[in-house]
Amino acid sequence: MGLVSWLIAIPFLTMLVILAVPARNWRIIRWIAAAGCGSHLILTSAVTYLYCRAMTGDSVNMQTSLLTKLYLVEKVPWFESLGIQYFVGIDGISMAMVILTSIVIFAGVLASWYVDTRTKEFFALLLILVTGVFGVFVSFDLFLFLMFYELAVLPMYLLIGVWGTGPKEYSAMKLTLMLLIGSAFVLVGFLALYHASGLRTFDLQQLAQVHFTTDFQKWVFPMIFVGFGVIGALYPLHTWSPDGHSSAPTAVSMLHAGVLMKLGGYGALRIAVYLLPEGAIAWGLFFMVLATINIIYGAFVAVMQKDLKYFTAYSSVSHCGFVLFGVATLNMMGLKGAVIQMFSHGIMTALFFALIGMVYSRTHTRMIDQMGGLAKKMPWLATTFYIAGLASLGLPGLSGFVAETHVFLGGFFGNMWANTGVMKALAIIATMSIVVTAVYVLRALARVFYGPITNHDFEKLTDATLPERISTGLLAAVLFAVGLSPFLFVNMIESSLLPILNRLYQSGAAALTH
Amino acid sequence: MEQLSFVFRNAWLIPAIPLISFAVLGLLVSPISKRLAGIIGTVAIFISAAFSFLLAWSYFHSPAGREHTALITWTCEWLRYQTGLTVNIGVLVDPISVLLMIVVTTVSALVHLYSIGYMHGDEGYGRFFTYLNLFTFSMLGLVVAPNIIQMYICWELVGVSSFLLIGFHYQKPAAVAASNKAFIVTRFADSGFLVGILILGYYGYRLFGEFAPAAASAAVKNGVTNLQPFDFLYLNNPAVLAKLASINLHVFDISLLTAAMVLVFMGAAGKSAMFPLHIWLPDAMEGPTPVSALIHAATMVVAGVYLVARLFPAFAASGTALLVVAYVGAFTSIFAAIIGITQDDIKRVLAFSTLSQLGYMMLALGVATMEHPLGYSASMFHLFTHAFFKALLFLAAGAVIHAVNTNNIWEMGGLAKRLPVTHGTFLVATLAISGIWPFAGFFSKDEILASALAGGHYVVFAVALAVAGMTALYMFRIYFVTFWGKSRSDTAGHAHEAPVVMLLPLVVLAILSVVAGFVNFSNYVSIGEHPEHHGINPTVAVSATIAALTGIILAVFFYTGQTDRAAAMSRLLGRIYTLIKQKFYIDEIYLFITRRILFGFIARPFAWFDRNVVDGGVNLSAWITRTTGRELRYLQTGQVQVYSLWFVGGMLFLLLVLWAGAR
Amino acid sequence: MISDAVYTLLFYAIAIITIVFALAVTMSRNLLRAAVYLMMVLLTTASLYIMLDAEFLAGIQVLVYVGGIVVLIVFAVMLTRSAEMLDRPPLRRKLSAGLASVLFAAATIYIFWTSAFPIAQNNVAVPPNNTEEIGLKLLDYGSGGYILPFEIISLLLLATIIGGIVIARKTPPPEQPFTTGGDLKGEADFDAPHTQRPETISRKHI
Amino acid sequence: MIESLSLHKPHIEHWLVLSAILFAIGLYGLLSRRNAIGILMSIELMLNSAILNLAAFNRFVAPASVDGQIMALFVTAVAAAEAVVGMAIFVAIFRHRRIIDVNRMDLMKD
Repeated sequence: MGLVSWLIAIPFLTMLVILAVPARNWRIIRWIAAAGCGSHLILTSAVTYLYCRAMTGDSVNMQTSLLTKLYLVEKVPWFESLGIQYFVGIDGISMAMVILTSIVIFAGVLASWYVDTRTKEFFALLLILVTGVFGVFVSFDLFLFLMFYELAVLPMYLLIGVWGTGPKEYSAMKLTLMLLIGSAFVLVGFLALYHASGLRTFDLQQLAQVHFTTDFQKWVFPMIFVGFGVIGALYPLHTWSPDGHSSAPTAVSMLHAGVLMKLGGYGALRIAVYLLPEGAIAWGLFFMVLATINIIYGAFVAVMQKDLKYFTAYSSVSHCGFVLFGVATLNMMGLKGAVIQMFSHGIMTALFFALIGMVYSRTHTRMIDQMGGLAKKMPWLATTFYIAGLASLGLPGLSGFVAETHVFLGGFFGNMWANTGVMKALAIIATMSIVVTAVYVLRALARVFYGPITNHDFEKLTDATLPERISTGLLAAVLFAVGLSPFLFVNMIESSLLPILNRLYQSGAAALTH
Repeated sequence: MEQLSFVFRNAWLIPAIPLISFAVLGLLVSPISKRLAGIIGTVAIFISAAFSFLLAWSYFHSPAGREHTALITWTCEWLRYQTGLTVNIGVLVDPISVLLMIVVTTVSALVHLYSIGYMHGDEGYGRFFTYLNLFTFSMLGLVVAPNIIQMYICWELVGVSSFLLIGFHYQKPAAVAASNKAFIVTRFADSGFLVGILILGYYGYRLFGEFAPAAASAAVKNGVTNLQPFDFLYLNNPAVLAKLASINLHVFDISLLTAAMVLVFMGAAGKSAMFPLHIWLPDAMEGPTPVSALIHAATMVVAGVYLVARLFPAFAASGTALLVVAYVGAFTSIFAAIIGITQDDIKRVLAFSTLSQLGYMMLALGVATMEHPLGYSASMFHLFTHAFFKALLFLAAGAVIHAVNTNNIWEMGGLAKRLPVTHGTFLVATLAISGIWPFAGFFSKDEILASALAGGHYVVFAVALAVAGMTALYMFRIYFVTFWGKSRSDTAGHAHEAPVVMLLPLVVLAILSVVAGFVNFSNYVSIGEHPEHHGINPTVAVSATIAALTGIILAVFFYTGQTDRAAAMSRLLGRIYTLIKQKFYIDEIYLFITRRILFGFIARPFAWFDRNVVDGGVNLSAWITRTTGRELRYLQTGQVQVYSLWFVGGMLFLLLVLWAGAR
Repeated sequence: MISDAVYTLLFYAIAIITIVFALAVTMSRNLLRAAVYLMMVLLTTASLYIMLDAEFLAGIQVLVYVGGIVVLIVFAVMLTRSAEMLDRPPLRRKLSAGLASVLFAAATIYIFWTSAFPIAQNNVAVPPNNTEEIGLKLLDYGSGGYILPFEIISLLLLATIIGGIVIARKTPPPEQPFTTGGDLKGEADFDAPHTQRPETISRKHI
Repeated sequence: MIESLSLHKPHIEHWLVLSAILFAIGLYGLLSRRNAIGILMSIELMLNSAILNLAAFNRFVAPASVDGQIMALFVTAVAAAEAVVGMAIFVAIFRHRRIIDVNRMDLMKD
């Protein structure tokens, strides 16, 4: 069993260990979960190191390659008659996403330190979910991909339905149904690819060598893109997200907004754009318009929100728009920006939800109007909240800025297929969102943390405990790390984006001559 | 290129020292010992200041300094957007960056020193110094930026430090509101700046292949081996600018360069609080007074002026953009001066005075050209002198506020005897800002007026002259009301002089306010190939002095002795007085636009639409499914026999199908 | 020849009797009578088996069906007092059921009548040791043996016996009709999420 | 007459038609009876017709083997098992709810 399989296996094994522990020992269970995720973090660091060491030598060879260079590959036939195989590996995009997930789940476990209702089941489901997420990010077989994808979506229903707040059953049902409808689209698209390729294989790398006909690409691309768009909160399929996030328990919101929503962007980039470049070229501008609507619309709706979680959820809708926008630009900067934004938003929004959970557990309200002056009582939480907020409004020095400038530049630079004037206009419109973001973030945070303490009950509140500090401190540190030294991160993903672009240019050039 | 000396090679230390100090204070010291935090922070800035003086001395005595050429003394790759579009952070040393480094570190060091006394006993003492260090770092990073992206990054960072410091007393709702307002307004301006950067970056990148070889060979003497499209050295290249200016945008019939530069100026106007983006600066006075002195008078607000100066060749290449700069500057300067006469809060008067002086600097830049760069030098000169006397005014005002615990000048009075040092230094600064010989303001103002006249901008000249008079009027108004006459409140009657640690910076700044004017400035700071040397022009000097004296005499007439001439005057003006006093209701207009139009007509309908239409659509589909299911479930009678009947029927139907198929 | 004629006559006679009794089974209003008619059907069918040279089967039919199942049915009728309640199905149901069964019969008969079955040519040669053969085959574990299904059937019957006893034994009074007897006390805390705040986080650190 | 009778000795079709008629009658009972025990009896009828089918096929298609009869035995056993469990269930239901009418046994509908 190779390192990449261990990436998937560790959360799963941790879950098995948790299942073996009696439910009354819930304090031990959370330690097991933390230990499992901590060791995963260490393994991820090791894999990152191995990847970076191997990649630096190879990146030159990638300039014209159509296939992404995979490392630590494991390939075992599974259902040979159907061409399904267990095919996992790591490339730059996967690496970034695995790092993100590993960090978020570790922070998420620490942020759920005080879950004392059915702790065993909670952590077990959380770890199943994260097993699925890791599986998605490292699998290069479409069937395996979809299997892990479903594995990641389904525990969400229970996690929200059992441990959630508010109209949790409604939200859980809505979320699950919408995501499953999305994955149904994806499944149909995958089967179409399987069928049309004529290779009887789900192997992504083999499919990437197939040239699908233009008409085929034109109808399959939107299907897969929309399917992934549902989980990536593509307008107008985003409405599961505010309800789902606001009902979900803290760690689930963190994972969901932080990682699961990234599956959408990841799938759209890795599968839809990569395999169906002509479809992407044909539909690029359309999805770019939708993404721009996402950005602006999400920001404006967030202005009016009164509940902190709804507020963050709509801000997520806006920020996920940047991911889709970046993907739709179909150029190096845009794609890179999309990946960085996935990472950055993942960390940032996980931090947001962690903090909201911590504040809620103290104040027992999430209504912005009912809070005030909390910075006095909880300086740590206020500081980290402001760090997340500033990252969200794209402050340089934090990761959001790097991602957003990439995306803006990507949109502004345009590509050779779509009307660059329109793309520039969309990029400028998207740029305007940084103002609206500043308005809603600062207004809400000032209302919650600044000013005099409005409620006498708040006088007794305390600041973050040690696990909470580790959790939020880790996430905030990552925001700074990416924001201050983006070169480390950007170089890691750049070479893996080249095959996608090469394939685009290859078939795009053909499309132009038509 | 000759080997750079030690000082140049290590110029990066100037911004780095405050950064390190910030990190150390924020993470380690501040939670442990507040007292130590203040000392470390202050010492760090003093070291940085000493280093910048050393750098200035070395630079102006080097061949590069004598020729006003820029040197990139240190650089490293920070972010590669794509091949050929890389951001290299670095340290740019040229006359204006050296000048700004001196101003920033000096004022910052003195303000740090002052804050040790001023903030004594405040519970956020350690936090305050942490933020001040962050600000100093960001401002220095902005000053030394060799490319527009680093400029933008530090631009935002000074914005956020300003935000943190305005809202320093975060339990005061007014401070919180002011900090949000400051950040959001400048953010709005920055979005324009960012779009401007996008335009410049994009077209710069497109043209890079064409112009890079020439520009790169020109840049080698500046110490740049890897020129990038975002670098100022490239963006200010005349050939590139000529090309950009020749592309028509086809939208407002302006050139691409004009559009880009106007957008960049929007950012500059936001930071430098030009009309109509000035509204945040008066409110920013809610921050602690040292902050007002450092950020909102001497350094951060001049970042906009600095940006225009930094991209001056680009502005000059697009004449339209430069005219916009000139007229916005001129308008702001008179607009703010008019409001300044009516305000009662001592810090707000100083804020409007800052606005007015910033407008002065902008208009000076606007009237300069590459061929006649006198305005450029004048603007930088005024920036230099203004930093000292305005910081002094704020710090002195801070000492007064410290003593009497109020900002309202009508609750002061008679403080001259009680606060002799403060009074003396305040008077020096007031004379300096009013432009009385031999104080620093006289020289820089004189140069600005002369450049406006020489450039043929007579309207601008007239405005500037009027503003000079008004400056004297409102400054002497607060001077007389605060320090002369009788005490108008108990606290004013029992005021005590501030501690030495606060007075020392006042005295140093007062000395600087006197001597700064005698620097032969345009020798050091100029642009273009024909630096203009300016002697005192008798016409300009005399008219400016007459204007200033008129202002002082009016102030004496209205505000000395126990007269109610001022009140009578305001009654005489009636509505107009109210209009000015309410700052022309600009804030209310903004509130109307944001609350009513943006929130009411965009955000609220969007939110409604999302909950009811988009989400409603989802719920509708769910409802349809559920209803269909509920209706169909009557097929499920729960009776096995009915099911078997269906079963048999189905089987028969299948048989029929098979039979029909077989035939 | 004469035996063939008798055979034919017997077949039709028994067939008609069987059909009549079968109709009586389904149409009789009194269930007790229906049970008796059912017994008659089973007996006549047993005689049909004999005509098919399946004597052992006929014997089993009489023993198991008539001796076992019919008796069971009679008990059930009595236990549920079904005999006292006349079974009068509504006309609509009778019509639809009749239509369905007539159509079914028509379809089946049509198929049977039009199909060509692979009839063995020497259809008279039935081995005389039929019963012995059955016994051997049932217990044969070689190829073509039925030992495994036989054992499975015996297991099924065992399960049936136990199931029958469990279901029909005396149950607690209707106040707690469906208690399974499982004890949930060990998990009692799991079953009270509604008594606490949903996102429960202990408050000791607050 | 005797000759014609002997010539029309029932063939496999006749046996199958008889079993089909019996099956259809059982089906009618299954669909129309309201009493659960009545339904069970109808099912017995249908099973019986199935056994008849098996026996007939055994006799005409493969007279040398006894496989059809063995199948019939198994069906008998299953029928017996089914009858036992069915009766037990109906008796239990009757004890609980005092009903034997299948029209009223519809708790699972809701």
